[in-house]
Amino acid sequence: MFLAATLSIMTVMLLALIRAFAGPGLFDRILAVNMFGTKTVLLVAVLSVLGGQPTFIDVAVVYVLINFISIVAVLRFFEFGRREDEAEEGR
Amino acid sequence: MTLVFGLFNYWVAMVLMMIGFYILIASGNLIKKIIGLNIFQTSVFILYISMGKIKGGAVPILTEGTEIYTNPLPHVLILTAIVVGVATTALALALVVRIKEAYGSIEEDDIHEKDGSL
Amino acid sequence: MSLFIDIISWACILCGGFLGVTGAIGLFRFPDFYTRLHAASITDTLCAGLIILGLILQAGFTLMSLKLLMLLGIFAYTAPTASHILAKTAFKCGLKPVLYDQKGGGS
Amino acid sequence: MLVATALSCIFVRDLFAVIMVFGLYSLLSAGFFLSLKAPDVALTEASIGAGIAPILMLGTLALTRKRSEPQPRAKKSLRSALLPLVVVSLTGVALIYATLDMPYFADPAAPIHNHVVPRYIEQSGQETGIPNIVTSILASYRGYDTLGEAFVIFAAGLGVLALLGFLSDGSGREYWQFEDTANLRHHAVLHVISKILIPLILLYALYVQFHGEYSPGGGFQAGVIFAVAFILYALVYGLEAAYKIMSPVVLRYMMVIGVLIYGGTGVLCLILGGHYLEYGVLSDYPKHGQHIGIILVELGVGVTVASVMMTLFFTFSGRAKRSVLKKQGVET
Repeated sequence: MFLAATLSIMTVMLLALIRAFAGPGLFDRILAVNMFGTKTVLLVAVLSVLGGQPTFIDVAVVYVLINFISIVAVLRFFEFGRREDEAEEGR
Repeated sequence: MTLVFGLFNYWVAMVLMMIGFYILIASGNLIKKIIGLNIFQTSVFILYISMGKIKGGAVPILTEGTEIYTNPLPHVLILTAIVVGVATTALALALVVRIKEAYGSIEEDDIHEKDGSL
Repeated sequence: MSLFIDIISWACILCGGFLGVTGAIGLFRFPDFYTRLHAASITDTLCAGLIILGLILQAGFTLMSLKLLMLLGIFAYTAPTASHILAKTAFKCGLKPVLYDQKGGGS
Repeated sequence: MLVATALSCIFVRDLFAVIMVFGLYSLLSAGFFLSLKAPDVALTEASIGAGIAPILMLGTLALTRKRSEPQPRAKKSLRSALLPLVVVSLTGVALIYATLDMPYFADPAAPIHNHVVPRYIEQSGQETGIPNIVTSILASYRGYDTLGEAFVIFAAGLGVLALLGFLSDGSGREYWQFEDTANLRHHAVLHVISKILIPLILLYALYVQFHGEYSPGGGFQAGVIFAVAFILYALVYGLEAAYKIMSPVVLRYMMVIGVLIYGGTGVLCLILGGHYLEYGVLSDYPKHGQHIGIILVELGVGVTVASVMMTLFFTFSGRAKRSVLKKQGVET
């Protein structure tokens, strides 16, 4: 059972990874990276509960937060780039 | 067979190190070079942490009833190395920004050309 | 009783794993960005929720399950927000969804 | 997986995608550290490699250019393409040959496990009273090293400030005093969620800081998480709002204060009659003194790291904002 949970998460991670490499557009990549991050968190959580390593949960919590923040940062970067383009066009 | 399994982690670290090295010397873009440098750095971290692993060792936090712990010394070294690594990366990126302002480009070839013409 | 909890938690974890795989296949196979986002985000939230719920049942009442609960809460907040802003920004940056038929129903 | 990610870094040309892939790579390597039973290191790598480093790189990218230039000379000469490959493979073969002499993976009899480390593992519990061996080595046994690291980070922060900061437009106002034009104000959902999330992150950072003796964590990680909370605030509400809460001037002082807390702890030990950074003299009981010393030192490290990371982010994004303003200034 433990193996089943780990394996399914691993499969998802692999698929997301392929999408991240092959993704035709940038947003596809971002989406895949985000999904990969959430799956890593789940994997860490599963390992920590079923492997009896209570300390790993801390790491999982940090992963979630960091994942969210990096997504926000990337999108902020996009908005920023758009504004810069507008400024250039307006010139 | 034991040879392969016994040294596999080190080999992965070596391969990663070489990939980072290749990016570092083969690509002309300065930001990409910095990423290569970071990959190189991470491979060194992996090498250290692999060396610290002991078979059946527990997480290095003292608890009742555990005998074997993973070697904590490499952990300490790498912990600080990561933070210092990001600080130096930031410094390198700042330099890249200044180079862009001075030369108008972050491609190595362009920079060389401009240097030659000066 | 403990057997009962075990069964429920394993069912949760397995359902979660199954949903995750479904979402990943969707991410892999769907034609354009918005459908992929749909597949990924919907299954992702439920999958994470189910797996963590199963883990909480496994862990019992400890500090660990409290932290897992916190993880669940953060998940419930961040994952939909992330997909929301992703879709919004993508739309603003001019990425158009693929429209299939005359009714104008984007899949 | 790790190798594949790194390989893809070579082939992906779009710089933005490279940075995303690099973030993935850091996350993967953090998972690898975790599987090798190194939660402290994984925590650091996750928060720095996947959080701070890509954000800084994105900032640089915003300042330079979005895409790696489509190479004008599509066909490089064969020599320039092959030479790096040859050099790299030669070095690689040499290094792999060298690993043949190394002890096998996870071998308990390897020399690295048999010198100072057993003493740390056996004695640190009694000498410092702190369960997390990594923390006690970091702050106590290897205190000088960590002091050095803190100074290196401080120096890097100063270097970036010297290269990019301290800007003014001639009217005496510094770059951060301009009005902000670009923020994510119009994302209402993000706004609300961040308002809920940021206190949570700060609380968690404090937990990592002060619970670092019992679970993975400590000054370095806590500092980074703390900084990340403020970076999120700045990203969502705009730089202007963030400067009102945490002014760059205050941050510059905090950088210094953090290092001074660390150094001052050492001097305090000297005054009380011990050696430099010998915490035993801080209290009547040596163990208690060790505890106080380690907490103080971790606090110093945390303050330094947090303020340096925030300074780095503010400097980069302030610079980016300034370049936009310049363009708009030309326009009007």
